[in-house]
Amino acid sequence: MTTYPMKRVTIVTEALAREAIRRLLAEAGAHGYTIFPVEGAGAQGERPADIAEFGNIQVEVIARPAVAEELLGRLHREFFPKYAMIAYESEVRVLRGDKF
Amino acid sequence: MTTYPMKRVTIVTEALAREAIRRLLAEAGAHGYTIFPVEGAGAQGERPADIAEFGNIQVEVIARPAVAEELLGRLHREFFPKYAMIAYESEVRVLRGDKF
Amino acid sequence: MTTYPMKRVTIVTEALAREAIRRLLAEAGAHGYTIFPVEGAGAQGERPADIAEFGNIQVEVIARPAVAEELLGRLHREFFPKYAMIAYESEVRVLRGDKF
Amino acid sequence: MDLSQALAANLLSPAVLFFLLGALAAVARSDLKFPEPLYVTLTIYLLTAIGFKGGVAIAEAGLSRVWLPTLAAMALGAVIPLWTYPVLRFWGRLSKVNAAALAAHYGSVSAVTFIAATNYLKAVGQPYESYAAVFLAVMESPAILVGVLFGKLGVRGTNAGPAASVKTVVHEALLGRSVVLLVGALFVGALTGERGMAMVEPFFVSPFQGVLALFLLEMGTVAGRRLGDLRGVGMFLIGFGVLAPLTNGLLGLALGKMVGLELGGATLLGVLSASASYIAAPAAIRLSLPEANPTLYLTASLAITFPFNVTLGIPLYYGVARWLYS
Amino acid sequence: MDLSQALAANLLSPAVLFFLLGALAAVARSDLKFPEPLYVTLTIYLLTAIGFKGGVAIAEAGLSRVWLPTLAAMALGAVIPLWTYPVLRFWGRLSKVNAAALAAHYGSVSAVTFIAATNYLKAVGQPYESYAAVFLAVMESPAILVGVLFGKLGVRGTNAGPAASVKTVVHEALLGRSVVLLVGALFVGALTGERGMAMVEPFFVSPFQGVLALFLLEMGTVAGRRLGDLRGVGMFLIGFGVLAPLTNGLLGLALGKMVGLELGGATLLGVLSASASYIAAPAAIRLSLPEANPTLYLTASLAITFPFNVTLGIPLYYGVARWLYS
Amino acid sequence: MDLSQALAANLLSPAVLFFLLGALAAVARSDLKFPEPLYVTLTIYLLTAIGFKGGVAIAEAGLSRVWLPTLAAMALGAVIPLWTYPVLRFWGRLSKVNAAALAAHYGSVSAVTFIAATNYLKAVGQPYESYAAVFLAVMESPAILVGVLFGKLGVRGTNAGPAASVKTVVHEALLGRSVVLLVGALFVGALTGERGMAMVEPFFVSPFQGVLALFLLEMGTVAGRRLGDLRGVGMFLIGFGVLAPLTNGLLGLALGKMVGLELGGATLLGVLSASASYIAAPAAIRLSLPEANPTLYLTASLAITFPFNVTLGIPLYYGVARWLYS
Ligand SMILES: Nc1ncnc2c1ncn2[C@@H]1O[C@H](COP(=O)(O)O)[C@@H](O)[C@H]1O
Ligand SMILES: Nc1ncnc2c1ncn2[C@@H]1O[C@H](COP(=O)(O)O)[C@@H](O)[C@H]1O
Ligand SMILES: Nc1ncnc2c1ncn2[C@@H]1O[C@H](COP(=O)(O)O)[C@@H](O)[C@H]1O
Ligand code: NA
Ligand code: NA
Ligand code: NA
Repeated sequence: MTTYPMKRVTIVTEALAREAIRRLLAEAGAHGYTIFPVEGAGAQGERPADIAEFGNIQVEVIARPAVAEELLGRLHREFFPKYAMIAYESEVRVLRGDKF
Repeated sequence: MTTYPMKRVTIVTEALAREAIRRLLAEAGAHGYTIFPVEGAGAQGERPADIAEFGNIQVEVIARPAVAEELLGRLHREFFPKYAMIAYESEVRVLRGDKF
Repeated sequence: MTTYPMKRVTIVTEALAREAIRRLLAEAGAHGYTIFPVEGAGAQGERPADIAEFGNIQVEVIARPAVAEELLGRLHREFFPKYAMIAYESEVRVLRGDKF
Repeated sequence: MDLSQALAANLLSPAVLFFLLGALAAVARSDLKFPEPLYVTLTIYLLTAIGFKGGVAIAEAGLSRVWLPTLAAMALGAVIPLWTYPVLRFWGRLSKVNAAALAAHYGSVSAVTFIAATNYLKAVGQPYESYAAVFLAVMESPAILVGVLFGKLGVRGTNAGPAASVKTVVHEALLGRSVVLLVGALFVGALTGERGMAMVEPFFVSPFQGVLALFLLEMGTVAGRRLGDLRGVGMFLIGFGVLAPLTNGLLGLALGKMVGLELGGATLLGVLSASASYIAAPAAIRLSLPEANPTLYLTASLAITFPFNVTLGIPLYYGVARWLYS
Repeated sequence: MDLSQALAANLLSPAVLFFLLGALAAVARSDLKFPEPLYVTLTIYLLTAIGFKGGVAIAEAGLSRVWLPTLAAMALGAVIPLWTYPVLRFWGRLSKVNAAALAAHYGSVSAVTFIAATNYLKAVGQPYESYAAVFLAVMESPAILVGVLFGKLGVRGTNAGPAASVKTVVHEALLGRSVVLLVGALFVGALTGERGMAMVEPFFVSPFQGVLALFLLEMGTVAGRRLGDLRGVGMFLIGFGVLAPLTNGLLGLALGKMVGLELGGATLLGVLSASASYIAAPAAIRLSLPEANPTLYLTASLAITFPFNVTLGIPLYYGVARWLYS
Repeated sequence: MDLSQALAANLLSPAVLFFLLGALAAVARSDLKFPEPLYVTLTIYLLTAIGFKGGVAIAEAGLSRVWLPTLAAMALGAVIPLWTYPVLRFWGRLSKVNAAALAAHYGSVSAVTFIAATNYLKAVGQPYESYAAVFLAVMESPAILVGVLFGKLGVRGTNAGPAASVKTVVHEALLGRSVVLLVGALFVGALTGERGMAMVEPFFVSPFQGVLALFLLEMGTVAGRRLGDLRGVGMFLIGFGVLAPLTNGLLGLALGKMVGLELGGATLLGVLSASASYIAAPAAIRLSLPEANPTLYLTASLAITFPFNVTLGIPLYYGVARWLYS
């Protein structure tokens, strides 16, 4: 199978940031996303997720490198100062490169 | 620790494809899988996941490169025309290489 | 954006191992973790996750290579003989390298 | 009670109003959304409750009164695809597999529509054969099997890919969650009878109508979110989504009268016949005919037929039944 | 009944004891935790039930008796931030955006506190205007809008980033889950009246107090887990978390008397005024003023004001109301 | 009522029939599966309800009547591992740590089995000391602690790895979810007494039997899915899974009579003694003795002893109790 290199951007953050993240994704030109309900712990303490609003989500976005770059940049500038959050990218190879 | 290179195949698709995917995995020779209930959006619209049957799942499979290749090929030929779906692979390093 | 190379350690195991894993993470010096409720199947059969206690969790940890090495080593020695479990690592690039 | 009163009695019931509330909330893009496990829980509750009550009713009525209408209901389910398929295929110009998928949905049934109808009959004081739940139980699967058969014939030759074997489909149609719950609870009810009912009545009977109201709130949001897809399916399907239930409703009423049901029971058979499945059938069809386009069958059954039946259809079928029995 | 009896009646009710149990379990680091969907389910149930009952009560009382106190309640919500903001800003030395966020929380309301108060009144045999649920429905949003306005003025200039547009905030404040459920159920109740109530009473009314007890168990664990944050917020905020509800409670009582409410209804308006939001407001504020520090407003409203009101506040406001009306 | 009638009364109750339905569905590989949060919700409900009722009963009976049988129950739990461990070790040829794990499971108790027994006694019209819930509360932990102790002695030397410290185990055994809910609800019930009961009865009491039926449906699927593991555990363990509850049941009945319980209460103590834990004990054992093989203890307690007790055991113990008290 021919596969195409693409970036996967992963964001773990508080559930209340959900809409803000979705707007960011739309603005940055991502064509889709997948959201996981998760629990977690980090610098800002445990987030036990028994109230959806106080829990965490993980958002995974497959995107072209330029979009990923844009996403990470805006996360860093606009979101990190305000939300409990981590973000990272990794390399993946997708089927149907034109989809992303 | 000695670790062994392996492929991780990730599939995001509609929950109703679950059994079809499981049969595919068995046929392709995967030794295991992990399934996440997720929400998402993509070319085929939002999938808000309030009815399990209309929601999404993410399936992650660690497999040898040949199995991953086979999986991706069959996904492309048999599943993509019919299901809302993305699939991609990435490199991981596992403990206990003979398990996969 | 400047990003920093880091390891992502992924552990899939039975939900009852949760506290043991959390203690291990603390001891190995991980600064955070994210937990997913998942279903799965592997060498030790299907885990259909209808009772939380009998289900699976996936734990993802972003950590410096030394911590990841330590984690994998201890998982191999102490956990694999006792728990249904897989573990693997992959390369990611994070924002804010000093956070991990 | 004339038709306008019958309509008002339905439209002003808590259950239907909650349904409309849910649809409105979805249209207004509110974030109101039930967690998925709650949806499943409500389904499990409604199916076991209705099945259990039906079983107790069978124990009372005796099999001798139940078997004939039950067979008729079953046959009805299997027969509906036989007329809907050609109509969809030639008037609607749908592909074979899409026509087959839709035919399966309209031959199968919607448990919630049935339950809403029992609720309605209770509200207007119309007695009915409460073993009618057995019709619900036997009508879900036959149409799915017939529809899948049609569809398989349609895609023969291109059957590369993940479509399920016939065995899997039969398994899914007969052992899917809803059939197991409904049929299983019927048996439990029939075996325990009145004595068992006394034990679980405060759980399975008293709060039933309130639970239904809550569930219809959720179903309203689900249907409301689908409304946007109406534009994509074309006028034919919108018309079909209203005319098919009307036709099937009349079929069901007539058959009900023929096999000796009372006014209430015939109404329920009419409602079942008119209703289209939007959970069991989609799951089975997605598994066995993945080539069919889900937007078509989900929009038709969930965004057109289901709201139509729950708001206007039920009192309508009841009105016709009263005329038929007068 | 003197004050100590009033207190005992509250502290020894199952609901409050379950709340304390939950808090204790959290402090003892038990793994007791409700699954998140259960939390949402209980919320949906409590909100629709209280809204529905309120709607039925409106249908009975007639709009002419309801509109004035409702307007008063709404105004009260909008006005509370006007005094809390400057106090927080200058005595508490909080930043503009944190002061605005807290002001929004204390002007908005806690549905659970309201429900606990109706429970209490029922337990001590005090009748109340049951359309009071409409006050709850209208008091949630105004303060949030006012608070966000204050906050936006405070962060103007630095508005780079993900803060939501005013339109989004208004949408969230008016179409958030809790408002939709409450207002929607009010309408359903008002439209169906007594006849509808008869159908759903065994679900929405009879088990209500038990469900509340279970829910407060969960809220106890949530509040208990927050107790650790008390150290981080400073003495000022701890004092504010007790004195603000006392002040607002008196305001509400006085206003209730002025607009002609009976003893029971005035108590409820006092309780609403005294209560602080910990779900709707945090969600809206996190969306529109993400610069505000959640530890401050969540700890104050959830770990101080909420437990205070549920245990001591409610009987206290009731005691004062009795004195006011004697 | 002779034994066959006693058996039929149990086997034809909705709860037991739903259990069998669930097991059948699992064996037939139906996709029937409750969402996990529903499982947790039902557990929370059943435990708080049974605890609360027990607490109210204590308030009525007075501590003076309760303390002796409670101590006896506690001692019984701690003592059962003392005979099961050597039997498993030497007749069953299990490793030290597996024998210890199983001993812990059989000394501890199954709340659902207890609840099913109270249900059964209610159905056959047999009164019982309803404070018996306190026995359930105190019997869960002691055996786990004793079993873990045995196990730790067994694996000493190889204690590299993630096994928990004694402190963690004690914490888990005493502050695990089920103990907190049960003991906590007992206290709430004891403090609020009849007055509190009046408030929450329609939630905690009336629908109880129906909820139990639904829960046993789920437990049936869980147990049914485990049936396949029976082949793996060997004949010895299958025999043990039936004979151990019979032996322990007799022990409990005899002890109950000795400490002055009535027929009903002694039956319940027998049932508790006969039951094996499949939630609390596995969780604690997995944490503290991860070397033990879960297939052994889960299959024995969940796929053998639990179904045996729920279907045949309960009426059997009751039959023996009647003979003992006649
Ligand atoms: N090192 C890490 N590995 C994996 N997830 C993390 C890590 N650090 C933080 N997280 C996740 O990101 C969320 C926010 O992190 P923080 O802002 O550090 O509290 C946490 O609740 C975790 O779910
Ligand atoms: N670019 C993307 N990044 C992450 N997930 C995606 C992306 N595109 C699609 N998905 C996921 O795949 C599902 C099906 O995609 P689609 O067929 O494009 O609708 C969506 O519902 C998402 O969960
Ligand atoms: N090849 C695999 N790919 C993805 N997940 C796996 C794989 N093998 C095992 N797992 C996960 O790890 C859990 C434990 O694996 P095992 O010990 O092999 O039963 C399974 O229940 C799965 O969730
Ligand atoms: Na039909
Ligand atoms: Na307030
Ligand atoms: Na026992």
